[in-house]
Amino acid sequence: MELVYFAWVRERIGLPKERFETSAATVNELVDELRAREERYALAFSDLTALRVALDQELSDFDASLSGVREVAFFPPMTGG
Amino acid sequence: MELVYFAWVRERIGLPKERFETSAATVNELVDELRAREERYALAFSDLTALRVALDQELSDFDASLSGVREVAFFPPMTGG
Amino acid sequence: MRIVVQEAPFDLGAESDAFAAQHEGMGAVVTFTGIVRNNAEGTLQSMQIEHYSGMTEKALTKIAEEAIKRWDLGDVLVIHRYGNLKPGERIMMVATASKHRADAFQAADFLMDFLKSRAPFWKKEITSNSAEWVAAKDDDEDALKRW
Amino acid sequence: MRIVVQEAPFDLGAESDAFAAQHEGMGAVVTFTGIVRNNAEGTLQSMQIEHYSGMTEKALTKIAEEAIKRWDLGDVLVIHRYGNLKPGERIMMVATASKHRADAFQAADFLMDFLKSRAPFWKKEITSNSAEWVAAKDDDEDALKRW
Repeated sequence: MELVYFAWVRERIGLPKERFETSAATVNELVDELRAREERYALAFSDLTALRVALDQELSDFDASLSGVREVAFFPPMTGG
Repeated sequence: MELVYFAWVRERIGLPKERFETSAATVNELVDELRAREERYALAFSDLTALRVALDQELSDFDASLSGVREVAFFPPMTGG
Repeated sequence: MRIVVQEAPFDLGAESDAFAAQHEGMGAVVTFTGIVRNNAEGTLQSMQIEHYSGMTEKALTKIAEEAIKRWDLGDVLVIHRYGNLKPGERIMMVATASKHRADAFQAADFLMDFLKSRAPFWKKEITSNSAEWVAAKDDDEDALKRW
Repeated sequence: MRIVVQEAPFDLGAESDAFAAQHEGMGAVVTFTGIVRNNAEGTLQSMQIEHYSGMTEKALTKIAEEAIKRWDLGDVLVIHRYGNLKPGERIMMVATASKHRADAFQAADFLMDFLKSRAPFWKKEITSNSAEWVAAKDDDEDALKRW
């Protein structure tokens, strides 16, 4: 699966995107796996209330299923307009 | 005093403006005088709820005083914009 | 604040551009443009707009000043035409600039509501076989109670 | 409906003009323009706007479609830039056309509220000695509840 990061999430993790193989069933499980990887992930995902997630470019929730999902994006609340 | 008419009030009376000497104390008294003048005035002023009045270019009321007023305008409800 | 009452057409693009360009401190610009709509049958030949020269400028200025009092605005522009307009022609525009979008939106909405019922303009619709004064709508009078 | 996401500046005047000109049946056109505001100290050098290419277009289209469902609109235009913008530069604009002014105003207001919090853009303010991501405002999230 493709992981995509924006704004300070991208800066903290140090990458705009990466491929990541996982058997996580939900976004929350995926986040737990990422946190366990390295300090920079633990830092980026330390407060989920400050984060939003999109699955295949649709805004979603952290308890959503990853079944069939190809692209997961993490970012802070949006500030368009 | 100067009387000014707009839209269908102007068309019914047949004039855009005229000088009129009056001792009427209020707009209502002036309207009564005008109604008594000729059929076309009686027609134009037959329904005051369909009319608005401005005194010296400020929207006003039919029971307002005419003291010191130089220009009285009669017209239907406005349709700007 | 700029209030313009004129018979000539105005250049919406240039006006919007100039208004937005001069307000660097303001993050939000809202414009409203009113356009002569054809009637349901598509037979409108022209819209004649009559106004009360002198009172019009005063009334528009008063409405704009009231908007500036109520909202945090950087500027207000009102342009309103009179005379003989064809379907599709622009009748008028307002523009508001503010730091915040809510102020810009509300002030423009307010300006339009008061312009509709408190600025001394009257419209007559001309078709091949009729000439009719546009009646004020109860809705428009009711809209003033919002403010 | 026209949705444009681009790095290049857009011509507000030409866009407003073209949008208004093509809607003869519509009596009311509302535009909103967002402009890079300087900070309180006047030290802003630039605003960097990042976006989620692909999702941005989808999100904007969905918001515009929702507006068309809710109000009687003739058309909707959304232009949003990304990249490096200077104070005073235009970030984005929306335009709505309707037969009735209330629909045009409400739809533009709605579009802006959803664009603020539901379109995947992020802004970073750059000054000579700082670079800071603009935080989303609780007010902006609360504004969505109006609709």
